[in-house]
Amino acid sequence: MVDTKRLQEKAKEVLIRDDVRRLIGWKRGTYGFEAAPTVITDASQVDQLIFDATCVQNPASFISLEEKKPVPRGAEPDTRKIAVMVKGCDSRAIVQQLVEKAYGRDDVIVLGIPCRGVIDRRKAMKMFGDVTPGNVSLNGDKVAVEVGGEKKEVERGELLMDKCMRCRYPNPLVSDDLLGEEVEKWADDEFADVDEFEKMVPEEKWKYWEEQFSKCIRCYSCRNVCPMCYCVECVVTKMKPQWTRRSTDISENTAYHIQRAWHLAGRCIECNECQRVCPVDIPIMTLNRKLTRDVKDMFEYEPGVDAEAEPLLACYNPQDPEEYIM
Amino acid sequence: MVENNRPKIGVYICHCGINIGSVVDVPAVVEYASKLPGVAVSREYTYMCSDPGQNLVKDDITNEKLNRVIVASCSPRMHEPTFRKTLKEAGLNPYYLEMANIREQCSWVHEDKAKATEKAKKLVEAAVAKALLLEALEEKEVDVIPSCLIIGAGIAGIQAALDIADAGFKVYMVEKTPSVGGRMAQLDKTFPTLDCSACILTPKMVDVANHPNIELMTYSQLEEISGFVGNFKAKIRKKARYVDFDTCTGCGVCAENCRLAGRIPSEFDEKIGMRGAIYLPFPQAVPAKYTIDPQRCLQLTKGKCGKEGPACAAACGPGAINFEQEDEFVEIEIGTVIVSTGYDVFDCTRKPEYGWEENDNVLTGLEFERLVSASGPTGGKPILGRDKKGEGGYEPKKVAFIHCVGSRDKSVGNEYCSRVCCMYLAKQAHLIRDKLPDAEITVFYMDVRAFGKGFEEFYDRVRREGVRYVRGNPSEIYRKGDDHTLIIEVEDTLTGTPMEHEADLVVLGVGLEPRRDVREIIDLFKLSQSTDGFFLEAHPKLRPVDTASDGVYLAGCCQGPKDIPDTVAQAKAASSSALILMASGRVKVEALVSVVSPDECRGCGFCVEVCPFGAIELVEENRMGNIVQVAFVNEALCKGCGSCAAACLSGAIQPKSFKDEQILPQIAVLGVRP
Amino acid sequence: MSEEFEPNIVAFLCNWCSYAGADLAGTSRMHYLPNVKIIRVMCSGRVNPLFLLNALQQGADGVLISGCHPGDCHYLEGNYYARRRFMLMHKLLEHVGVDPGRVNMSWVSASEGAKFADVVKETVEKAKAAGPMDQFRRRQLNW
Amino acid sequence: MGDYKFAKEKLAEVLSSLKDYKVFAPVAVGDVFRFLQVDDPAKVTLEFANSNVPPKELMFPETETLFKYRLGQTDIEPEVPDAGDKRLVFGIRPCDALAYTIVDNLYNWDFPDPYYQNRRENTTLVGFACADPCSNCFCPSLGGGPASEKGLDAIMFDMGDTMYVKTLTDKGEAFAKAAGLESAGDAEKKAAEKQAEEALGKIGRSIDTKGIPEHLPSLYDHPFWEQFSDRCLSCGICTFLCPTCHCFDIQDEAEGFDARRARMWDTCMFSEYTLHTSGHNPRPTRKERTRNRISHKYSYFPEKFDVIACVGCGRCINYCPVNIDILDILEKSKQAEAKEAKTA
Repeated sequence: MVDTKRLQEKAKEVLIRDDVRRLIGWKRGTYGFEAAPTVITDASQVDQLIFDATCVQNPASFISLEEKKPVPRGAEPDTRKIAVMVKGCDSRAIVQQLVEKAYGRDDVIVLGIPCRGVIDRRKAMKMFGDVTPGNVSLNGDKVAVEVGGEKKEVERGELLMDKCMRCRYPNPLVSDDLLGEEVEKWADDEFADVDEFEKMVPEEKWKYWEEQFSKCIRCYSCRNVCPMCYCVECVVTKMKPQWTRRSTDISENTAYHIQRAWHLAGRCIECNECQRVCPVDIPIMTLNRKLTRDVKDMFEYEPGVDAEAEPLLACYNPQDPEEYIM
Repeated sequence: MVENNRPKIGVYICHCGINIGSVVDVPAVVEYASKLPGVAVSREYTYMCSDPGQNLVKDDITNEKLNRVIVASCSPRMHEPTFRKTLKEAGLNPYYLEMANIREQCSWVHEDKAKATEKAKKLVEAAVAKALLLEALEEKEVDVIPSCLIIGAGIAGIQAALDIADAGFKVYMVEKTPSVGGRMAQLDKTFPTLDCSACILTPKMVDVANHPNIELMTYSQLEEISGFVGNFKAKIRKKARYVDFDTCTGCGVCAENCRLAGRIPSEFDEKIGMRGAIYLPFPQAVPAKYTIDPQRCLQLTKGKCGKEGPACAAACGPGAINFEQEDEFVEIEIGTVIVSTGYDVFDCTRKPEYGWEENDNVLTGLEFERLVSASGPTGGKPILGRDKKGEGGYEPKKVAFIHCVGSRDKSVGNEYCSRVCCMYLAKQAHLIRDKLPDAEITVFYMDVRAFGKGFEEFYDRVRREGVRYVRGNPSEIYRKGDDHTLIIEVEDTLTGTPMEHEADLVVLGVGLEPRRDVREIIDLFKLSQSTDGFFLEAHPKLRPVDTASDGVYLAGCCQGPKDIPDTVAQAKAASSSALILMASGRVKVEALVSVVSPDECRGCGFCVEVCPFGAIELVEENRMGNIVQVAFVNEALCKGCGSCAAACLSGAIQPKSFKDEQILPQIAVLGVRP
Repeated sequence: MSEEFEPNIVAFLCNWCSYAGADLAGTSRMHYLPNVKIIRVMCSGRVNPLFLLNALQQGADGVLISGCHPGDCHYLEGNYYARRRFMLMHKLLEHVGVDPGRVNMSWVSASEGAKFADVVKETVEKAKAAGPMDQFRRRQLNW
Repeated sequence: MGDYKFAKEKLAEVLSSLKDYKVFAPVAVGDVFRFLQVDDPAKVTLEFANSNVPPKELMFPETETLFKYRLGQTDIEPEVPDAGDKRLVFGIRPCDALAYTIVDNLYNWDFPDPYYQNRRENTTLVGFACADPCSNCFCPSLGGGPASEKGLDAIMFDMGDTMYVKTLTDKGEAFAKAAGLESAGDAEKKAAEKQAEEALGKIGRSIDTKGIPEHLPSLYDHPFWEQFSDRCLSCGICTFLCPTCHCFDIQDEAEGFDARRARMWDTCMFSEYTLHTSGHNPRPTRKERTRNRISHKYSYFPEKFDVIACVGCGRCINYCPVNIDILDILEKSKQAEAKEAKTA
């Protein structure tokens, strides 16, 4: 795991540089099983930084969330770098953002963190109840959690995010500094969940999604947390033309979710944030993973692994599959 | 943006005589349209495209102050330009027109009148929905570079070149082979007039070479072409001849001395005649400059020719031969292009049952032309089976001609009729009769199509000359015994009697096919092909020499089988089309181009990657003091395909007249189930 | 339903090949079903796959994109992009339970009037088999 | 008023006996609870901490048609729904009932909003006291409590096998009659009071709201907001799931040429919320928006209506994906203010 001291020293080192504007990392949450992402601008704040299995959020999401404030006439825009701490999965977001020219490689300082998995709040609360744990640590296939003073050890799979149990990139794919020993990849992604889902006939699939989409309150958290969603104006909320209506019903909600998934085709880097943040537990990744799998099978393409790659839907291969085309 | 004045739409439903009216209940559609929002006028008329029809629109624009017009009639591909003009003449921006296709895509394809009418209503409603959001567009013009590139120097290319050059415009003529002339130069006589092909062609060949306005590039190939109508850029590869073009006098001593003289099958003679590694394709070749075949020349392939080095070089007085010569590249700018790349004859190996490959007395029509041509290997004498030295051989006694070889034949994938075989076989039968008065001549045919001027008369004459026409389509041709007698298995379909017909010369009436290398041109120009594989014209009736790419025209057999007069006529049509552009000197460029809304652009560059024309680039934009990258469209290069819009995630780039906000309302109308 | 269900199909045709092909079907008087309503776009590459979603949402029982054959795009590459996008949207819609028979694409050249008629036939048949599309149709009545 | 009870296993019966009411009760989809109109009483559950989506949507729907029209039409009649229906919300938590009383101020302020008012007046609220408050509940700090009766017509207590029902108004009585509840005795009453006390003791978090409304405005330009806003996603969770947030947007939606005007939930956390047509946005960044959310609840609203627009249900804390914790903000605001005071 990562030594907090080293992490904080590194952060200080970066923040005192005068070409760095801010640093995005994690700090202890006010309650429960999740840390809080934090944006700090001053070396004096580094002691709040942590990294452990509660650091589930993807800091790369916050790079583009920062508004470009209007620059007063005469003044120079602040072009200083942003430093960002990333786990393996998070780092794919950086790679893909580079592919899509969200910013230049020199605009960010990437502090990579080899990761052994992070906790799924929902699983944890089912297991331990509505509590705030003490120390949380990962050793081998076990996770040790302190709850109400006593230390409990559970199988990794019972507590970690599903994404971690099929993680192919525990080590950052891009980083200027690696804060810790690279860890060994322990899993692979066979997309068994997608295959399983596809066993259903259309009617069953729709029945499933109808129930899920009806819950949606269109808070757009899934969109806003997505590190790949940073359009100036999102088509979903656009008024001219109005692709999707703001009103909530099964039709608009479905349209919204399909649009969201579509816009991530060949772009989703599977950080799972969209699904994590959903206040009404819509299994959003089920859509993304379907596309991820098909993109891989049909076009041998994987987003967020090669900063030099062409965007999937902005290139083609004359031999692309076309089995459904008359 | 739509002007402040609220949309006032005029809807005009065309009966098109009975073409629409007999199926679609036009009054009902008019009634329906009149109730749609924004519709101020809703009328019907027998022929909207007629003057009175157009005047109807013009008057309403003036009197009713219409600011949108919808014509529901035939395909916009047919009359959109017509009605755009109408609007313009009435002082309304032509892009305030929207058409509903209720003929080709409604009345002509649906039988159920009620349903057709319902559909027509919906199509009109969709047009209204879109019209509400139409925008005025500006038509821009660009200068046309007053020069033309002609690809292929057969009779079509030659004729087009001469016409354009005579009109005083520059022509760049690119020919793949060492000489101009093409297929016509290979022919002996032409039907039905029996003029000597060479005699009428060679003067034109010479003119092309000498014309001050024509820059002739033989043994050359088009490598790249870019740009747009009026402003193309082309890159041409002048292949090395290994003979200095200016020094060579064309005397021919080199060829006589070539160690491989008479050892290499001559393409011009359809490989029944021979040439050397350094050669002139044929005596009248233009330019009369020798060329070394780099695939065969010993010096070029083996790096060594005999002990004392290349004999040709030694023999060449002026010392024109240069083995170090390399391909040259020429870049030119032209305003128009004429494609006249011609055809190939059917490849008989695809019909093995006719034994063309194994029997040297089974010839294709074109081989026969060389055989009987005075400039051919036998000096025009119909002698077969000569040895290498050209000694011996025999005159055929029984000659058979077979129609429709590789034409009208699904089994080889050619359903079409090649249009020339009937007549050239008749001509060839006549030539044999001429040269061998006692020969027994039989023609096996499916039908005889003698449709052209003087054709039927000629066909008649040939039959009267004692040429026997048997209606039947041979199933097999094979050699009997070891002499050169051939057996033709065929059924006389008129009498129903099967027969084994004997012959010692069989001529296959091979059809015309797209050139084997047609892909090269297609990839360069993005021309489309019709089902027969020949180039597709912009409209089968009304734009027979235009292509889908503005400023690029077709001439000759590359567009479909033709005889010489038709080819020449089409060449003249193509040249005048090109001349219209060059003479006017200006051309409208696409008004339907893409526009970027910089405030919505996130600068991801997807559109840049997608654009096939390199029309989009990322440029710096000052967004409230922050410098950001946004897409920018070069309107001269943009063709308005809209691929960028589908690639853009935020809808920041949109093709005019096909914007999301203009298409979605159409979907909204048409999507709702009636 | 008392009478037989007549599906409503929205088709997006590229101007140069498929729309011309549809016109040819007309000029050659090849009869096909009136269920298909055509929206003309300049290139199949213009068709934002979200148009398909939108059409289904509006209540179309089937959708069709048609463009030039691969390699013949009037704009060189548009149909290649269209193909990629379509293949993925097809999969995505299938995943939420939209009957795959509703979502169609075809290559129809300017000379393939007959093929266009066949494509229409097939598209309508598939949509018929799938039945009325009301999974996530916009329902005015609910207003 | 009266004391009643019913056996938990009879829940379905009780609900189905409420024939002349439109009944809304908590229904679970997976782990997500929401108040839905009861079509099948068997689906109703009382095994929930609180609903993910607050029952405010029963008075103030996510989307509501104001009127319909056809393009160009001029004579338009607004339609006011649910007029006259008798509605009953079964199992609403005290915090959410309290929230109604707060939002009422807004919808009756300059003129009564008929869409909202109709529903409020026709609705009977049968509350459900919390025996096990969540870790982020702080209702007592805002005048509520696990067994608060404010705004309720009746309140139920979970007594294991039976539910003890205490009616508080005539509406509540009417419900008890309609449901045919048997009357309860002192034993249940006492037990309930005991449970309420214990529940109160279990409340883990709190805030002293004293002085906050007056002091927040002084922090208008204070940088401390940024330590929260810098990680805000600008999503609608905290506000949509807030029982007192009541902002709406009004949009026209066209279907071909037919259209409707509808109002739908909106939130000051969206950047479009204050975006002007000109492109100017008076709340350009998440800082201003975060400040607005807190200030509106704890300063602007009380300034106008003399009550804080927060009931301490804890939803905004529970569901915020980036741990923006309103109690944390309020505490920090106090320190921030103190600092200001010193420097000043």
